[in-house]
Amino acid sequence: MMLAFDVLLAALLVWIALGSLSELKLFKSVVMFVVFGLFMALAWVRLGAPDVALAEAAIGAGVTGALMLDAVGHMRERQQPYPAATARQDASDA
Amino acid sequence: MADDEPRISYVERLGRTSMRSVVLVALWIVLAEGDLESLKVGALLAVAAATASVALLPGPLPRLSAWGLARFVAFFAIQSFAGGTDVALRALHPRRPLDPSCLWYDFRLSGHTPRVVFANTLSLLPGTLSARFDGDRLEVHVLDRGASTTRSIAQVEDRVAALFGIVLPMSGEVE
Amino acid sequence: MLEMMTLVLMGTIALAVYRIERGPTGADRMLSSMLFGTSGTALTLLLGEVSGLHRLHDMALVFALLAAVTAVAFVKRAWRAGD
Amino acid sequence: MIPVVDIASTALFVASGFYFLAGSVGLVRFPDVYTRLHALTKADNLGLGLLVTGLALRSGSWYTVAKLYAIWLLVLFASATSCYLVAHAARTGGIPVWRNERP
Repeated sequence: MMLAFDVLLAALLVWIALGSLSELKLFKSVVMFVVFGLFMALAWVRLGAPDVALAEAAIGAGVTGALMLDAVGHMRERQQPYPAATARQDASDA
Repeated sequence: MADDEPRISYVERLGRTSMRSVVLVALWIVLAEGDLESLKVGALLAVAAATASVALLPGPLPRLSAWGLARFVAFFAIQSFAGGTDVALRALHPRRPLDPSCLWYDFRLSGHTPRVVFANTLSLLPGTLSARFDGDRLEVHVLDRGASTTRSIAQVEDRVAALFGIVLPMSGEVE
Repeated sequence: MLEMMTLVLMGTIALAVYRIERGPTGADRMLSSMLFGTSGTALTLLLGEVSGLHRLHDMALVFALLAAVTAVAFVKRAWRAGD
Repeated sequence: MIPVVDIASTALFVASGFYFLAGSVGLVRFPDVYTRLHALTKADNLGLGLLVTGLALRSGSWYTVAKLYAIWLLVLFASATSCYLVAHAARTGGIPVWRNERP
């Protein structure tokens, strides 16, 4: 039974990795990357390395994912002015 | 936000720090699954975290009423069952019966923390999802317009108020 | 039984990956990655039970926290309507 | 293991699997962001709660039970908060609410 789980996990990992790399929309690519980190963590668990899994989940998926989302936001800000809705929200935050 | 907080004396600061340290040490014991050996590190970290928490949030934390908490937990358990079953049946139903819309709900609760708890609870209960705050109103996305929604939202608000030991005025605009 | 459950959870996650593929908006993608907060936590707890590793409970905590962190990063930074 | 506990935890696992599956089916079938958020928050959190209860029945120590429920509480809080954040972002970003056109 766990063999079926492992095969499914490996197949999904490959699918997500391809989805992350072969994507033109940056945002979607980043979300796929975060999901890939989570799956990689599960794979480390199955490989018997829970400490590596913890590090992968925290650093690989969490921190890197948040930094990449931030980077995507900055790149958009450079390219175009903010749309009205977001600008208003920022003004109320300040 | 930090400017609005009242200035507190050193005695109060010490009292609050030690209170929160005790709570955090208990949390550490739970997280370490009873491993008292690790408490050497844990106690130190708990005191550091409590100091940081008093520095960031010097005001008194809102008090919970024990009876309100017990009733709230029971209410929450039953209602989240109802909510999960409701949404699961709608998802699996072949015709996908949905009739969503948005409505504005006027807070009767006051205070920051009770309102946040109320909005978060609402998101976890059947058919409602808090979408945004606007002054004293909350926009709620409902899954089914036909259900008597305003009444059930008001009921949730009553329970949250009881949790904090607040007595609410009667709602004037129940449909 | 526990092994069956891990397979079911994998299936739910596969459905969420499909939702990320389809979109259509950024918010849809974000909420499917939120699903990994809950399903990932559940799956980690289950794997911990299957393999008898109680240390995995800590990893479940990390999953739960990180879902919130990415959601905040998304809302504060990367969000733009109609994407 | 006591058979009653075994049967009860198995029943809880089956129920939690049902809710997880239903939540994901909702995620795929529902028409817009808000309804999908409904499916996600309610069904998945209930599923996790049932799973945690099942695991708690099997675990031998009270500390583990407390830790499992602490994890569930954290997930509840995190998912309610991030659900609000996404709904707020979608609403202020102008994603329209899907309306049922059929009578």
